Amino acid sequence: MEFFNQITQYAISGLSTGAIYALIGLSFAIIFNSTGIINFAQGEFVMLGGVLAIVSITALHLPMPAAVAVAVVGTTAVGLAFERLAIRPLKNATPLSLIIVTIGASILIRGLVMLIWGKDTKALPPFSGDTPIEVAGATILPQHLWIFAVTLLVIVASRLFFHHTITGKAMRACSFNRRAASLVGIGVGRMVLLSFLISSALGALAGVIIAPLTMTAYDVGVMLGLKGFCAAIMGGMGSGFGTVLGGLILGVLESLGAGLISSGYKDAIAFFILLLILFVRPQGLFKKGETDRV
Amino acid sequence: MNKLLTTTVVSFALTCLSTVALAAAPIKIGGLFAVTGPASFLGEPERNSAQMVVDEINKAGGVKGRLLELISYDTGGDASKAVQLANKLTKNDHVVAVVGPSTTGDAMAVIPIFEKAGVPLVSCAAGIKITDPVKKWVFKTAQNDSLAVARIYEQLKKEKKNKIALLTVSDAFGSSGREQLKGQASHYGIEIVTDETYAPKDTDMTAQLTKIRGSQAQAVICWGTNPGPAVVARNAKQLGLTLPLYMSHGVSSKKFIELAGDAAEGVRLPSGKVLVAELLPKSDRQKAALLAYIRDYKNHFKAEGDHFGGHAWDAVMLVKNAIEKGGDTPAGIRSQLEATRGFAGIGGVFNFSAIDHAGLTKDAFVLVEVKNKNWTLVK
Amino acid sequence: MLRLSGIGKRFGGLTALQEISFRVAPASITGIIGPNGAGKTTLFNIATGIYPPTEGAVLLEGKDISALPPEKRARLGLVRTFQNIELFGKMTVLENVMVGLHTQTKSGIFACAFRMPWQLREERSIRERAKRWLDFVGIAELAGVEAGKLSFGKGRLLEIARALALDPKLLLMDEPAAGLNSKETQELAKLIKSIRDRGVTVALVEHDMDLVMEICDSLVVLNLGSMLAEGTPKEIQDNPAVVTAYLGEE
Amino acid sequence: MSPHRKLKPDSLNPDTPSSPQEKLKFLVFSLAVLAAPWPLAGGYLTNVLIFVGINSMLALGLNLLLGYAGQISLGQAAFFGLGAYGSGVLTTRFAMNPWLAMAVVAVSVAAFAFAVGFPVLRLKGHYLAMATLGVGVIAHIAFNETVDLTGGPSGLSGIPNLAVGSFQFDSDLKNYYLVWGFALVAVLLSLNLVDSRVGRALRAIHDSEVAARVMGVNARLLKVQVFALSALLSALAGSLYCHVMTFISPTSFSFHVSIELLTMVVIGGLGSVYGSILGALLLTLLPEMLRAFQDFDIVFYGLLLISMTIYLPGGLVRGIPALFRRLWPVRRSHA
Repeated sequence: MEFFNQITQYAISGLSTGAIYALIGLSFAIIFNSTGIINFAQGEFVMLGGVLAIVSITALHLPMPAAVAVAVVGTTAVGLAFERLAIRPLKNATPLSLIIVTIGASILIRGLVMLIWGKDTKALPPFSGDTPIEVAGATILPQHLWIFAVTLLVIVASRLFFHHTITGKAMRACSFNRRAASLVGIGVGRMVLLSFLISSALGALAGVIIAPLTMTAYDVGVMLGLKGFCAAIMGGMGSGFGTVLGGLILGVLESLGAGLISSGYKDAIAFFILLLILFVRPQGLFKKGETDRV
Repeated sequence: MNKLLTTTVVSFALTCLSTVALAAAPIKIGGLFAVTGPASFLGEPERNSAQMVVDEINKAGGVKGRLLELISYDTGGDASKAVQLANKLTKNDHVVAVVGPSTTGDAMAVIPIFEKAGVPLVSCAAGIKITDPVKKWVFKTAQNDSLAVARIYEQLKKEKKNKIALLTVSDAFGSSGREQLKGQASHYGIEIVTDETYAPKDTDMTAQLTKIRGSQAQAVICWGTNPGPAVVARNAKQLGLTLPLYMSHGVSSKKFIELAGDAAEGVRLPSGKVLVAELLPKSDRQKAALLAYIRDYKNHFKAEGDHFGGHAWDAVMLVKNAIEKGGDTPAGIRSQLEATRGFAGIGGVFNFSAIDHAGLTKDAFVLVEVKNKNWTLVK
Repeated sequence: MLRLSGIGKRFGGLTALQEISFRVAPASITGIIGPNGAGKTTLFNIATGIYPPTEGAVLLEGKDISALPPEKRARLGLVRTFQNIELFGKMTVLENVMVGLHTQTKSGIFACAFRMPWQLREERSIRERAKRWLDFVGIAELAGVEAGKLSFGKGRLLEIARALALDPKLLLMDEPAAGLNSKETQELAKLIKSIRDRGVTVALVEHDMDLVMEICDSLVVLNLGSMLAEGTPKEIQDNPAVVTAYLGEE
Repeated sequence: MSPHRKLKPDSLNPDTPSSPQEKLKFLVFSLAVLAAPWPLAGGYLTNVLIFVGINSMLALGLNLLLGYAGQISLGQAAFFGLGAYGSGVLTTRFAMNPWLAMAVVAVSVAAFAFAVGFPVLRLKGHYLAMATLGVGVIAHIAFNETVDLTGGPSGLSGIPNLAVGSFQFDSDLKNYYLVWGFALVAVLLSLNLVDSRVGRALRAIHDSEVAARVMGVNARLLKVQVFALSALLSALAGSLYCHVMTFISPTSFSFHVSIELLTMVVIGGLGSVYGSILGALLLTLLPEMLRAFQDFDIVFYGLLLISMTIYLPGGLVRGIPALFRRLWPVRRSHA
């Protein structure tokens, strides 16, 4: 019984961490899909969301909902500025130079946050208390429910947006074929801007809702971004369910690895399995194969 | 070619000038601190404290009428950078002694440089390897991890708890603690029933704690630095883990209580005395220094001084005392450092000798417990 | 020379090719024609091993090469050009042709890095031969230009020179006249014939019917992924099914 | 050798495998390297330049893979670390001769990369990035966790200096010539390689893998070979690093290092041997130059990365000449 309880706890812990990865993965995939950019600054958006929320509460004494709003709006503004000042000026950019620019931006954002708000780790109070909830012999915190709920909401919302609105469809068109999209009159530049807007807002949201659990500091973005990237890759860089599954799988693998095999090697185990998956399915878990056209 | 010649002439001229000017010049001390990077929680208070104490000394008229100058660099916790900067301090800045570095990794990397250059290094990092075996030019002010471990184990033995679980962070701080925890266990008749680790940037340790919950452990010892231990405390609360939770001196600052919130209640840890300076008896030899340090730090930085900063405070004071007694040459400072006896600093009462360059005993640590969001002494 | 036997290809649920079987006779020029979407390029991609057929086999000189990757087929003498010209744009024209001589040289990483004497000899020899091929197609004076800067017509010639450098037995050309003006097309016709006269078998996909009728020894007609007809240009011209297919398209 | 220059037919010298210009360039470069410590008079900059040399070898290895063959790797630090730990462990724990250890390690790391390369390099684009990143993360964790062998996060100390007979490489100046000796050989061999049958095939794969394969280039094998070669260079750099530092710890081989190497290559100039050196030089010296800004250095670093990518899209090696041309336009005779 105890062993069974342990396994459920591992699974539930894994799922809740995985949901965080999934959310970040989604924000990765949105930019990738409409621009082909792997945004290495994505983790920084997450960090910025958390830090801004905390600062709003501790320094500006705002109530929680207002703090969340400030965090999301502030981060989105940074995301838009980033697109305008760093991405747009790159003419004929190669995927590599885009990567370097986003690396530069991530260093810059991290540095600025460090200078303005210091290096200390900060904690955000949980949204609805921290009385543990028991689920099938395992315990989670109310904040985990928030994470699950927001992840679910984001999936539904992005599904609706990308499949049932003109703008969303236009963004998808850009991801399939940018030239064709621009030929039929879609403003590709505007779509890129929009994708940065959505993605940074989403990243900030993720940052805010995880901050009560994981706490935050200027340097947490790298690791979170990395895990989100993995989730997105696993899901085949789609902006939907695949990425979420990818994130959940990663989280559960880590948790089970830590609990059952070795906590020291848990990331290595997770990555090893991800590698095996990639070797068997080079296109990610949830994407159909494509063939080169010549 | 022409340019080369100019460079040579200019640098030669500069060298001459600086030699001439030396007589009136301040005494240069080097500082190597990990002000940025993952160890900034050490490096920042250390650099601040070092700068503060140098300023205070200068305000009070300097050392034997000469001012001190602190030339401090940020290693970022990166060993290669630390090596470059150690070279810069010894070869370009010609400092007479160096305080720092902050981390054991940086310290181990730069030790050969100071040994070769013949410049005393007073390390602020805790690793036992730094001064064991004794190296001619290397001293340290941070308490050995082994002393902190001994403090915890003594308490556990007193409470007859002999089965424990370890949860250590997989960085230099955690692995050094883990080594000590495992090494000393048998000496206290303690058995380690689970030995778990977590990565420095991990955000959830429920898996490890679940495993510990399922084991025979009677107490948990977590060895890490913020924010990991705060997450551990919160996760333990989430899981309803009722075992006594011990932490390391790596989190002995108010920050931990702030981060862990309610979950910090009841957590125990060994700490330098700076945390509980007010609570110490008047007879304590360190009390005066501790209160002065806390007061100065608050004045300078509007923040609470912690015992990491204390390591740098001790280091600078030790060097200053050595200069007062032995002059401003590296060799003179070294021999006076080695001769230091009974120096009551922040980290403890230092007694260096030819066979001991760490100079502290386990009295340097007190065991504290969090009660009502504040530190109390465990008797 | 080349035999395709019962080739079929499906992409997901879409059938691109089915039951394609024909032979290309040695030292001939075979034209493969058909309306857009007939599956001509797909057939070339299967013949050269860029993707595997769903069914059927590709035989070169009687040997089944269906399972071989493109590079192995190239070594056996099966080479192609591309519809949209796939040059190595950042390399010089001469270097492009020298890549074509890759299979005829052996130096490995170490021989190249250490500039072994035999590697230098090899290098000199292929440089000479590459220049001769440029000469053959008539762009020798562009040897040092970056290939990406060539005009479309010159690029086409370079691609042919590069393919010829492999010393192929069979050269597949995917729409060689596309994008060329009439004068260039005339020169191309001459060039293709001279290639055939050197003993190289040629198969080409082409839309320019004048060119096809002028140079091809035999023709294969595809429509909607199936074989429609096969025969000499004369026979094809008179074939009513072919006429309907083409007219139907318009 | 730089394939990116705007070329008039006459400027490439297609007639000689190694044009006299290239030889002269290498000679000047070597002399500059040999003479560099002299004006520095043994100051700490000599020490910094040692690390420039090590980084140059690493960047060069990555550039062969990324700039020439067009295959991204976010896990180069793994091979660097394997080289360093291989040499460190063999010489401290098993008292092996350092030179022998270096050779053994270089060959084993290359063999390891060769084996790993087959499945990994089948992947493309961001999947390849992810897989190589995974290799890097796993290696980094292994360095941390195999405490008995590597000393774990506290590091491995007491690694001997290299020596030839009784001549110890125990000073900055000696190490400078040691490291740059290796680096120069690596540069020369790389220059040879990229202008050869193999180099052309690599560049061909970069431009169009399909066309290269149709030309008979065994792209899959060649990619794995160059992956192994870049691992070999990284491992050698790692061995040198551990003997120069005499102390190593896992932080020197983390994900950040892989990213920094990528930055060096792109900022220096993709597909250019000298570009790798320039990138290594700039990004190793940059923190030194930015030290004056204290805590602001990280902000400037980020800003520089962004603006250099925007304004010097071809990297330093192409950007600097272009800048000169723009500042001092020379009347050029157009053919």
